[in-house]
Amino acid sequence: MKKNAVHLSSLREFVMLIILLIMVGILSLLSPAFARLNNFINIFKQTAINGILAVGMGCVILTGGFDLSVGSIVGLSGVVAALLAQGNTPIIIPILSAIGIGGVAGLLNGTLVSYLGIPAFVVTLGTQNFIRGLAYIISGGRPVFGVSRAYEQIAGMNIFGQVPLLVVYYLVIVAAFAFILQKTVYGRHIYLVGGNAEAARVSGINVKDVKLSVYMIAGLLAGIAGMLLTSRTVSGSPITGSGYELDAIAAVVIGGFSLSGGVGKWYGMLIGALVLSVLSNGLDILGVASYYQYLIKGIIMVGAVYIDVRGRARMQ
Amino acid sequence: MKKNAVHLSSLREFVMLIILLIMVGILSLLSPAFARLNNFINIFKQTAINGILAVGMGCVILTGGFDLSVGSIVGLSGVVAALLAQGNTPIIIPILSAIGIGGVAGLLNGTLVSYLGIPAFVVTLGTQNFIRGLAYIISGGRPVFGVSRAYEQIAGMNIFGQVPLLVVYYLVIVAAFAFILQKTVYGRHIYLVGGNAEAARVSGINVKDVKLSVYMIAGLLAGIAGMLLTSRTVSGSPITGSGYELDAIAAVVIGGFSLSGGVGKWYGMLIGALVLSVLSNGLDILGVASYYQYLIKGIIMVGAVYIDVRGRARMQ
Amino acid sequence: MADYLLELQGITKSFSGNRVLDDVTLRVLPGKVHALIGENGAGKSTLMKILMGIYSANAGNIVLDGQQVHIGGPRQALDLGVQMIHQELSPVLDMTIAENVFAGVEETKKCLGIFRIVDRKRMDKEAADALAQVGLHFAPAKRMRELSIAQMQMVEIAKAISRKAKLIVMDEPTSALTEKETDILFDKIRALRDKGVSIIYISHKLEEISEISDMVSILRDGRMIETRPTKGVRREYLISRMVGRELTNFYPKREVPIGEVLFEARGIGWKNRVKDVSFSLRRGEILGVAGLVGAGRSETMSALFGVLRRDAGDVYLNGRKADIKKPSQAVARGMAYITEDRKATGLNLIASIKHNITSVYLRLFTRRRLINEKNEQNAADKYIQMLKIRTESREKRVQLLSGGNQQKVAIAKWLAGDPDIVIMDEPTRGIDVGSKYDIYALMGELAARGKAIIMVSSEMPELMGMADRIMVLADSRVSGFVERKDFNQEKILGLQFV
Amino acid sequence: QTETPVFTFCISHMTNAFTVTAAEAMTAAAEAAGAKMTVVEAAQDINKQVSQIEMAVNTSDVIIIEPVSTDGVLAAVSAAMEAGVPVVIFNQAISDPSRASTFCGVSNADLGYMQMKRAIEDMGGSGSVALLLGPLGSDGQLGRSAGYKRAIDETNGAVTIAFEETANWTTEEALVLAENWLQTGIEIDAFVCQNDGMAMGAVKATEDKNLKIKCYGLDATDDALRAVKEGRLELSVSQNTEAQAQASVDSAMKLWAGEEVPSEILAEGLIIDASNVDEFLK
Ligand SMILES: Nc1ncnc2c1ncn2[C@@H]1O[C@H](COP(=O)(O)OP(=O)(O)OP(=O)(O)O)[C@@H](O)[C@H]1O
Ligand SMILES: Nc1ncnc2c1ncn2[C@@H]1O[C@H](COP(=O)(O)OP(=O)(O)OP(=O)(O)O)[C@@H](O)[C@H]1O
Ligand SMILES: [Mg+2]
Ligand SMILES: [Mg+2]
Repeated sequence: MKKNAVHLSSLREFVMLIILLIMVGILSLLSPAFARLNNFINIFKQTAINGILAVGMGCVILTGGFDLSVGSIVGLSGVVAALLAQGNTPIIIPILSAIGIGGVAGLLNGTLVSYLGIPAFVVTLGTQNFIRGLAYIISGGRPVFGVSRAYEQIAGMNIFGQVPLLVVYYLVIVAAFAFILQKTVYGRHIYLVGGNAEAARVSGINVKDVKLSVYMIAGLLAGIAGMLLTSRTVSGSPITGSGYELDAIAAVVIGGFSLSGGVGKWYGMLIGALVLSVLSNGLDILGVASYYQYLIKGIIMVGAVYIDVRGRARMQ
Repeated sequence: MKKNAVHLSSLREFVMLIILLIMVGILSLLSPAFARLNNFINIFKQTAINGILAVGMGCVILTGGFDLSVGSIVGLSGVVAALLAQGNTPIIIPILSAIGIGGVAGLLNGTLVSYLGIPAFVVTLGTQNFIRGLAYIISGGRPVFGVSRAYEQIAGMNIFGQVPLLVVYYLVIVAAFAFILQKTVYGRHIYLVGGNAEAARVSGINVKDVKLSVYMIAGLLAGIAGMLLTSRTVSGSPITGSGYELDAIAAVVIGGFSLSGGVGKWYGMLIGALVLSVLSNGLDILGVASYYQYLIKGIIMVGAVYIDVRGRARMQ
Repeated sequence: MADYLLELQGITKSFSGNRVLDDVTLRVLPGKVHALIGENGAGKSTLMKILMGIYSANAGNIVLDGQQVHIGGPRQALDLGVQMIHQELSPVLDMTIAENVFAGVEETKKCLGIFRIVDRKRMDKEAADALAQVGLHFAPAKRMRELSIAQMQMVEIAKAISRKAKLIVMDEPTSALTEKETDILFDKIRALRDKGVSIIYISHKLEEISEISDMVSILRDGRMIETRPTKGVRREYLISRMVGRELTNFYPKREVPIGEVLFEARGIGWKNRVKDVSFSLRRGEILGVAGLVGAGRSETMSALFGVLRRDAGDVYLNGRKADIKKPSQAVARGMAYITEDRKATGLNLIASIKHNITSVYLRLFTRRRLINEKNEQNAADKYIQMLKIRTESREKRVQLLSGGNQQKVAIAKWLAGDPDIVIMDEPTRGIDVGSKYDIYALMGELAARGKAIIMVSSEMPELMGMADRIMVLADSRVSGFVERKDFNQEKILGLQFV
Repeated sequence: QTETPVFTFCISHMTNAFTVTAAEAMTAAAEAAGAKMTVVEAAQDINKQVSQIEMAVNTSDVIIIEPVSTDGVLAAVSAAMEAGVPVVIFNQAISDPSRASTFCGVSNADLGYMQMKRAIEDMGGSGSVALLLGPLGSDGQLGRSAGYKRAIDETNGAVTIAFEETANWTTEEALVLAENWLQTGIEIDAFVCQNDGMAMGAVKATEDKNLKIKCYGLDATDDALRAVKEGRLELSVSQNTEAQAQASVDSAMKLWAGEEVPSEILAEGLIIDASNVDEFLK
């Protein structure tokens, strides 16, 4: 009986995974090109950037926060990385700079939200503008090209023949955060803060620091995403990343996270991001006209989450 | 003593108004062109569309919801209005069609959120895509022009010599919602539902209907905004309105609304929207280079809300 | 007899396959106070929520005034003249008292002949009257957030009794009240009863049952055990029917040697709500804290623990000044604080019982710095058993537990770390007699192990039964201390009114 | 009138190489002509641009507009003209050119036609192309797509469109789309892209797959020209931004002085490929 309950309850958690698999199944039936191994690799490649952002966003949202600035951080760190990755500069310099920029931006967000008590929406909308402005100023508004071959390899290289490093980074990051969220005290504190910040504070958790830290994480991961995107597109553009924050939020929300905080599992971030890119990839491959892609995406997004919500409720 | 307390507390509510006035003061000192009467009229004209959306968004946010689809509704209703406002068609037809589209879209959002229990973020992101797709399909992806002169007059005309009708509509809408939110039972219920949905439910309030209705309101107002924008720009384009939802959210959040619902005053929506357009207008008039505008906007947005938050806390 | 006001017939209710009400029948006479008692999780609140249309029953009928009714939601119940004071308070914190009192039944007036607008003036006035009826003298425009739990409870009471009703359900209305407020409430109940209104009265305070009720029904494990007139029934009998065992000694006070001073507060102040509070606490001692609602007891505790930022005074641990400015420092120094408001500051309602229990001392459940699932489960199971938390699974969300069981989780999470100094603010709020006994026994055991306890309580018998010494607060100040040997109700009450 | 003329340049946005170059060229030309130039950008929002035009009526002698939407600005343009402030339309003609004082720009349809024409020639007159478009419904996209259609229609069906989709001017979206299309195995003989940024995305996707598919860009940005030089990009089409800007400022100066100006000054598009790229590489 008890065993059975556990069984059902874990199934319930995986409704969205099942929906994802059904989507993959249907698309495979509709198009043989979709079902090829290297297309699946493609999908993971295309998920990587948004997926990495979704991990950071997921942490922020778990605490009940919100980060609208990650797209701008991608832009700024990407531009700076591209500027520094010219010629023979050792690639560690652009890499660390991009990550550093992300970290500083995250620290700024975190401090404003956590220590000055300004609403996260306003803070990150403000820094979204601010950081985007910096990206324009530094790049002069133009894309930066001429990234070195070595730098291009960071995201471009494959290992084991077929597996792109980009995908490896992504999965490593997901694994790391699965571990952090599930196994560490810090990870648990993130959930507790999101569930009831005041209760967490009274329980001796340093709520301000936890809140600050998740913005740091989101910033750092956005810096990494910007750096990887620069490598992948062999260029850095100051407009890159605008709107990415919404994609990242969409991914985690589809993955079952609640915007009010405290609810969400690590695999939700992965599955949510994959749902979005499988949909895009599938519709592109099927050659669905772009206007209809909008319609279909809208319907499937709502439909999938509806089934998920219902499915969970049913199995209770 | 009591009088004094009321006095202070109402002052506290108006910190953002004071910030706005200070901004206006500084900009007037910096540029005589800013301080001209017709520039102030301009600012209101410029605020109208976002301001109308902010009113709808404000109602949704008061219930603890979120509406990402209003920008798309502006696009769709604008396109349809433009298509119907050709030649000698009586202008009532495009007007009602635009508003009707907004209402239907709002009803859809409201039903999905309220009766099917799908998270508002997902629903409205889905309908954002869906409705945008419809706008593309209906318009064939092209802007629609050839709008009749009569239709152009809807937003284009001035009354009392200088006052644009567009501004009049805006202020009438704000006034109507000030009345609804402050004076009617329904308005109270919006606050109660946002403040504590469970408490509202046990008090016998039909929470589902209240939630549904605010999406309707947001949709209807977005329809009106789309219709007015079409008149103002004498054309309807399927891309119009993308990103407007964020501006509307920004306006109400700057105006002191809490994204978790239940908190926010009608004048907050007005002041928040004005802060944003005064800033844009002022920086443009001063000729601040666009990249630096991003920086400045980011800083002022966060700074203003910080002062507001602090100021309120101080006066408690 | 067809002249019952209300008949709940054969009500059955399951939550995800777990049956919490099994063929329950309850009949309430008009103009009577009908008590409903039972252990935590017995199904009392659930039954009442079914009556209010908040849950729908799997089987059974509701008959009101001899007519079978369908109650699909709170609106219908309210329209039928059934009011309820909910156990889990549900105020809208950011709205005013008047707005809360009139939620859903706003008064309106005509405006410009066409619009119906809310009549704020009238509501403010009537709200003020309703508050005055229960002895509250707040401005109706005051925000709910600014009230203490007890005051909110009084507002809820004012709200329910100011409305037209033929039946009022009161689900543990006094759990956060002192005797003074309880007396006010009872006067109101009697007046209502005399006007022919029926009351269903749920409480774990059995003295109240005999004092106020005409009939009493006992619910155990979701089944109706017995309904009988209250007159002449012995408390011990009710307990044995409720709990299924005899309970004679309510306060298992253990005589333990009182040791050296462990904790000292000197001149604690916070705004004008806590003024110059000083006291010391010894190992093995249980210090009771008494006072009226709003006397500043809870705020004093919060200031000691660093939840509120003190603006005067220091605390000393083992004779040394301790730097406690925030709760994390207090926790690190072996202090624990079971807060008064479990929902706002005690529990993470959306998390499981297990995660709540391990939330404070998470490090104890780690192995090589990683959370150890097994350890967590063991701890959760241990406390579920020890405090008799009624649940199907340790993974159940705390939100879904009954009120008393939630309170037990709020206590368990602090016990899990074996703290030296335990501050308990209304620790037995909403807890049934049987479990109270267990908690008192636990306190005794802690004291015997040389721990020190501060127990804030509005229940005088509890304080007098368990404390070694009682500190009385009045108007934000310490008005006196009473030693156990001098305990006497009048004396303590007297100090409260200084 | 004041001593120095005051111009406002209302630009649709300042976020890609073309618009940035345009703004810079415009400012430089104005400075050389002794005029004060304020540049305001509308972040691709028509409502905002209309507001900016309304504002500029109060603050400037001549308004130069690079329209967000060729129809959406009409009412504002008329209002400015009625208020006695001349309007120069820059780069893209508005749908009723008679409402403004003059138009200095190019024809997007011609640029698109020119680009597609070369792609078709390179394919030997038949084959299938994949199109990466600007934001759907934007004027650049509509004009250039119209040019593509004209060139493709002329082949009487010998050239087909394998795929077309918007990449919103961005490299990364273009990269993803190109990857997905190449995945399908459907034959693609050329990627024709409405700007250079997207063309670079297509180049990257083909190179990643070790395919030799020709890619065509537009705007003649520095990096695209470098790619042309390296043989990775087939060509880019220059729309001669500096010349357009110069013509706009010249017209504005004349309008300010009350002189007559022609109703239209068109700049010619120019194909830059391996044969002439050295002349343009800085
Ligand atoms: N929504 C729900 N989902 C699942 N279980 C529930 C839900 N509501 C109540 N229960 C369970 O039903 C049982 C009865 O709860 P109820 O709140 O009626 O108890 P109670 O008699 O009021 O107890 P208390 O004295 O502690 O208030 C409890 O075991 C509780 O966990
Ligand atoms: N006279 C008052 N004026 C303003 N606020 C008051 C007043 N009395 C009480 N309060 C509010 O009530 C609370 C103080 O009560 P507190 O919880 O400290 O007292 P308590 O002795 O623990 O009583 P309770 O039984 O209500 O918990 C605070 O939230 C305070 O703001
Ligand atoms: Mg109960
Ligand atoms: Mg208290």
